[in-house]
Formats: sequence, structure tokens, C-alpha cells
Amino acid sequence: MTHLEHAPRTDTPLTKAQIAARVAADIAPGSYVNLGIGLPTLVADHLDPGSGVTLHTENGMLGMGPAPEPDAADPDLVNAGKTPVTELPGAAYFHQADSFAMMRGGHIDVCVLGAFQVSVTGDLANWSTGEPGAVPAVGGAMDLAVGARRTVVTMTLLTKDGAPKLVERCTLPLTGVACVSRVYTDLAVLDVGPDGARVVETFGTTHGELETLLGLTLGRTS
Amino acid sequence: MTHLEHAPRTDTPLTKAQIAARVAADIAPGSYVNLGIGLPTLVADHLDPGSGVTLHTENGMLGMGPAPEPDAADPDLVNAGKTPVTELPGAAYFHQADSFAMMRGGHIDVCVLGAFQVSVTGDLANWSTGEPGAVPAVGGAMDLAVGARRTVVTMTLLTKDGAPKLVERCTLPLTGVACVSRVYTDLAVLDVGPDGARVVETFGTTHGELETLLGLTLGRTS
Amino acid sequence: MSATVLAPDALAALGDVADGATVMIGGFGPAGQPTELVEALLAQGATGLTVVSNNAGNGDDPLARLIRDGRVAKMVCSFPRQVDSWHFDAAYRSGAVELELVPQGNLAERIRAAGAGIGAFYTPTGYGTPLADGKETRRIDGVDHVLEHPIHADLALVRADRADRAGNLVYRKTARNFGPVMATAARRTVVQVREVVPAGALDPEAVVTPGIYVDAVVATGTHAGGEASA
Amino acid sequence: MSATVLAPDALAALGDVADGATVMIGGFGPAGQPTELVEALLAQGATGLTVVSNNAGNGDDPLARLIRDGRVAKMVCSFPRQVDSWHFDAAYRSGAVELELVPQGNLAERIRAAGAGIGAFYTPTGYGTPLADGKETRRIDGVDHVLEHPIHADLALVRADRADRAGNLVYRKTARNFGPVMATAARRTVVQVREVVPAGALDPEAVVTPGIYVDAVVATGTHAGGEASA
Repeated sequence: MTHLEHAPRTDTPLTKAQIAARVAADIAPGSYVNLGIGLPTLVADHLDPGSGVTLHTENGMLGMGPAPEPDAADPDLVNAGKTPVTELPGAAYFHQADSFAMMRGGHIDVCVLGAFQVSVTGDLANWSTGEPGAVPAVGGAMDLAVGARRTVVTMTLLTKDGAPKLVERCTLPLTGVACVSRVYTDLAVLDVGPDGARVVETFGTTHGELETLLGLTLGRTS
Repeated sequence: MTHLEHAPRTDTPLTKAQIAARVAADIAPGSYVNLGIGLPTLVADHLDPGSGVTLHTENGMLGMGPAPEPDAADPDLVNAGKTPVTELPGAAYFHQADSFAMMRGGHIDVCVLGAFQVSVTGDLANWSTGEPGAVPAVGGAMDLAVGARRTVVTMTLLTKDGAPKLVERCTLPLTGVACVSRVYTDLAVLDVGPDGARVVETFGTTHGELETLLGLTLGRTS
Repeated sequence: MSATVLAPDALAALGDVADGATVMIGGFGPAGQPTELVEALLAQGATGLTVVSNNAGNGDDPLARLIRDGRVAKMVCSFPRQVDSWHFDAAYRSGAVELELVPQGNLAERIRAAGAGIGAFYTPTGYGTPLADGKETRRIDGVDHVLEHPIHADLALVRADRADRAGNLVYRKTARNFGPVMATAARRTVVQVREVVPAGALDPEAVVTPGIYVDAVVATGTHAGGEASA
Repeated sequence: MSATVLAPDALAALGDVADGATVMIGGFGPAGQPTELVEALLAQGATGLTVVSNNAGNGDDPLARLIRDGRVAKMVCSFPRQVDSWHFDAAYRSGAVELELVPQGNLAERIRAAGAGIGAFYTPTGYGTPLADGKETRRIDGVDHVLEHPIHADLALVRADRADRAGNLVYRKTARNFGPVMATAARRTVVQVREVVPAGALDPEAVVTPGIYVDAVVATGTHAGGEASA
């Protein structure tokens, strides 16, 4: 169920907040949602409190609420980014094996992740820049990528250096194979999957410009 | 740790209560114990309440107490034989997957089971008489047989027809392979295992008479 | 999963059940059996069912009647034989119902695996016994194991003690048994409880089944043995 | 397991730890980290340790100091890199510590498998990624899986909120994280709690870790952030 009536309409590229709002507009009322660290976290600010969306944090909680007042932070109550959060009525706590069972078992409706690269078939690279000598760290990224019913990505479409992050084939170490279904960016929303990438919506650009920018042939959603 | 000073001393075969007492005498204080349905259940009556032995019931409880007064039975509080039990201070409830994880993972110190047949190498047959047309049922028998740190059996040494139940090789469908370490019977206590059966103690019979009765060569515990 | 619906009665909670569906039914004997929901399934009429349940009915309880009425094509269970499992025994002997006998711990773990997205697992339970006949085996660290696969269901019927409006559940004593794992393993989970309380009225530390696993709840006002709640 | 011992202090609770031991340390960052027990491990002196923990220390916390002091030969963890994981970063770059990087859910499930007597399991997580390189794979129902094995330990150090005299534990909020699974997977489990209460003082329905998994408990009188308990 999408709610395009709430979606931002712009003739310019979206800000990060607008990308987050655009993601939020696609989340059906009553959904269970996991928001990755970084840009995905912003999505929470754009969910209608009356929509009954429940947030999962993979470190062991359903019913996560917003950040507390600074002096009310509880070191025992943190999100996956290890920053303080709060508990909403109807919350529940569980241990790590149960939390990842919930994720891996397909019970989370939507997982929103950041990415370094997404391929047109939905491969995801978001845990390692592949830099030699870097200290690696993966956390729950690989579990989140493959576990939810629907995994979507929020990212800028280009790197700071102008390189496309939506690519024919990921060159960075993979997080998961064929796991992403939609990518929300500053310039466009695109569906990815077995049939390749298809443009859902553009912001301040055109279908043709996007194809040139990415060096890809892009389909259109029907 | 055995407590032979509490063991019954008889020159005649043991009664069922005496077999149960003999098993109880071998259970170390502080142990976690699972008692199978039937004769093994009687062992509970012979455990010293001060010994800190905790009973596990595989339908989801640690800290199981004795049967309640008949008018205090709670249909939600039953043992693996589906008969009413009670809850002791320090009890805990858990679901079936957690309960069998506890069993399979080797956390229960001693599991006491009944048997149709036990082989000299510790194979157990206690779930099926192999009768064609009989409705089969296994319950937790196979999980209990292989899960505990130490699985022991209580049984009469002979069937009602006088056939040995300690055998070279089980003829009935197996419950588990090489899982039993000791057998407590009316006529003898025997260790079983990779080196075959060895007599620990006899009741109203002799080593030689046992060998004749069973048609087996039996070792002696050192 | 979408938000938990509070249903006015058991039949409404149950919703549509297709012929041939796989239905998990909680309970260990009478303890934790979702009696009113199985009654609703009887009334609803679906047939050719595969039922996953530790036992196969006692006396004339609703699960026994489901079997008696020829509605169950297959039972997946650990202990069908009871002193009063007349209806199952007759159906089994006549060939009217197929039986997949599963050791109780493997049953629980296979249901958990379905809920947890585990593709298959190696367990020592059952190795070398007739119940592992034809199954793949592997020796791991000197112990022989059997490969077991998840059991998924279309519908799980569960009895808990209390639910909150978010669908979180707590159970009562050993009636907890299969409820928490079955709730995770079905495409749709329907729960009967003694009472429904507001969101926030259950201690979040003590929730056993988080609401994400619960699609519909009905308050039957009964608990163990069917007595009305105080 | 034998009955739970109530220890007078963290060092006594810890007991002997052999060089080369595998030690699980609970916590997700600071939340649930058994600070006093890791301090005791620092004091105890065992070296050549394999440490299984979601992270690899923050700042100069006791786990970071264990790494700094060359006591850790190998880390098994999902997220060693933190803004303040200086000691791990240096030890990793110099080759002083080996790293087995494990996706967080696989880490939790492998620890659970150890406690649950599961020989190995197939998980979709990590398939097709560098972290599955060289691992056995299998396609099950159209989904590619990786075979993962249990992680056992000699010792688990866990922080809970309260224990009763039977060793039953309850945790606090998201500090629960790895404690309940690690407690099941070690030959010896040592727990620090804010307070110990009499047997029977914890609700049996709300116990998260049953006492069977707990060998020793020490009341440190501190909870989150090290504040003294009220």
C-alpha cells in the first residue's frame, strides 16, 4: 500500500529529510519497520504517529520510541546505533537470537538501509568500502539485508566524487544478493530486481538525464 | 558423586520403591534432573528436599514440585505425563523449543528413563513395542535419551514373561544409540557402554546367576 | 505482519481457512489447547487439513472431533496415542489420516526454525532410530546428527493468558508449551486469551510473544479447563 | 550444571580461567557489558584468550584494556570498529589480534546453537558475501543458505539486572542483548547483577535465563552506567 498523496513533490533534488519523508510515505499503516543507522533513522521523524507503525531495533526491542531528553537517557535503552531511545506503550524486549529470528524469519515488513552501492538486480553493498587495512565491521547489516519482507535503500544517487551508487554490478564487497527492491535517492526513486532498474519517480531530473548520469538503461514503472 | 551410604542393602530383589531410592542415592546434590514417566517418576519421592535437586519437566518448567492436593490441581500446571504438579520457589517456565534446547544442549545432569530394552553398549528402546498396527507415539523420549549429560534407566531386569531386558542388541525400535550409561533394576545395578555391561551391585542374586539369567558375559566395576 | 486485530468472537478471529491448509494447534494435552478456536475451525468447515500439534486429541475435545469428522488428512505430532485418543486411533488404523511422527524436541525446533528463517539444522535427536529413516545424516565433532527441516504453517491457533492491544502475549505456567514457537511459524496467527489489556499494561520485560507475531486476538473469558475468569 | 553459587566478589565469581580459554562477554556496546567481571578477568591474568563479543571494546573500558594488554589472541565479533575502539584497531592492524567477523544474527544464532545442542544450521545470512567465503552452501526451497556451526565457550560473562538464589535471571531493557544466549553456550557462566533476591521473589513467568544456566552470581550493586543501585 503506497501513500503517494503524502509524497513530496519537487522539481529539485530531494534533501535528506525529503528522502526520508518519501520513504515514510510508502510505509503502510500498522507495519513493523527496522530503520538502519544513518539516513534511514530519519524516516522515523516522518511517520504519522497515528499510523500504528512499530519500530524494531535489532539489539532487542519492538516499540522503540524517539530519543529521550538528554538528561533522561538510559544507558540500558539504546538503538542499533548505540544511541539512547525510549520505550512506547506496547513495547517488548527480547534477546539477540530472538531478535534476529524475527528479522531472518521474514516478520519485519520493511527494512530501510543505507548503501555504498546497489546493483540493478538488487545486490547490496553497504558494510565495507573494501579499503585494505581498514578495520572491518558488519553488525546486523547482512541479516537485515536478507531478512525483511521488503528491503529498501536510502542514499544519495552519486558519491561525493560524482560516481553512481546505482550500478550494473557492485564492485564493493556484498552485504546481500538480490535483496533490495527499491532505492530512494535525492534524484529518483527506482525499483530494482530481476528485470533490472526501473524509474518510479524523478526529482529535478529526467529519465534520460538519469540514464546518462548512471550509464544505465532504465525501465519505467507501469 | 555417589552416595552409596544411602543405598538400600537387600538380600532380595528390590521393590520399585527401592529401585527408585537406589537411583536417588546416586544423584548428586544440586543436580538438575529429568524424570521420565512411570517408574522414574518415583525417584522424586526419594530425593532429600535439602539436597537442592531441581526437577525439569520437558513440557516447559524447572523447579517442579510434587502433586498437589486433588482439589488444588491446576490444569495449566502439569508434568510430561500430563498429571498435575506444583511449583517450587525459584521455578521458571519456558516454551517447548527452549525446554528441548535445555535438554539437547546437555544442561540436564541426569535423565532417568524407563525402558523396554537396553543393550550392553547403551542403546535404548523405550518408545515402541514394534507391534504392527499399534498407534505409535514418541513424545520427548528420543530427545531425553540423547540430551542429558547422563542418561540412566530404571526397569525390571526381566519382562513379565521372563525375557531379559538387558540384551546384547536391541530387537525393538531404538530410541537412541549408545546413550544409556547405567541401568537400575530389581536384581542388579549395571553400567553399560562401549566396554559392554558391568555389574555394579546385585540384589538377591549373584554375578554368575545374572550371567546365566541374561545369557551375557558381564564385567565387574573396579 | 500488520497490526493485531481484536476480534469479537472466535469465528471472526479465525477468518478464512482454505481446504488443505496446514494448521498448527498449541497445547500439550489439554494444557494450552485453544479450545474455542478449534471449535471455530470445526464450525468453519475447512477440510483436508494438515494439523501440527503435539497430541491428536483427547476424548471428544474439538481436535478429536476434527479428526473424527474426517477433516484432517495428516497429523504431524509427537504423541498421538493417549488413553482416550479414540478418534485418532480409529482414523489412523483405517488409513483415514496420515501420521508424521516427530520427536517432541525436533517438532519444537523445526517449528522454531520456520519462524526464525533457518533453512535446516542438524540435530542428534532421532539418529539411528526408525524416525530418522531416509533422512540425511552427518557426523559433527564425533556426534551423529540428522538433518531436519522447518515446519511452516498457514495458520497457528494459540492459547495465551493475556494479550495487550499491541498483540503482545503472556502465558500461564506449563500451558505456554508450543504457543510461542507456533506463533512465529505461521502466515497467520490467531490467539485466544482470557483477557485483553491496554497497550502498556504488560511489562515489556515479561512479554513472551511480541505482537509482531499475532494477527488476531479474541478474548474468550476462559482460562484453564474452560472456567470463566474472575 | 550444579547449583548456582553466590560469590562475595567478582574475582571469586570468576574463578579459574585457563590461558587460551574462549570467553564470551555479553553486551552491545556499553549496554549489558559485565564491566566488573571483565575487570576481574583483567586482574585474574589469563592470556591467549579467544573473546566472543558483539564489539571489541570502547575507549579504555575493560574489554579494550584486555586487548591493549595483549591478553586476547582472537576476537569473534560482528562490529569491532567503533569511533573509540583504539586498542582493538591498533592490535588488529599490527596483527596482534586475529579477527573472525560474523554477522550479528549469525553470531547470536551460532551461540544459541551451541547452547541448544544443534550441530550446525543453514542460514540465508551472508550468502554470496566475503563472510561466507569457503563455507558450505545449499539451496533450500529456492533460497541460498550457508552452513554455520555453533560457537561454544569455556566461560560466559554476563550482566543481568537481578538474580534469585536459584540463579534465575531477569535483565533490563536492551541490556538483555547477548546475555541469555551466551549463558547457555559456555561450560561455566558467571553473572553480575544489581541485586540478588530470594528464590521465589522473581515471577516464574518472567524469568529470562533459568538458573540451570548460571554457575556463579555476584551482586555488584551497580546497574547501567555503573551507578549505585537505589
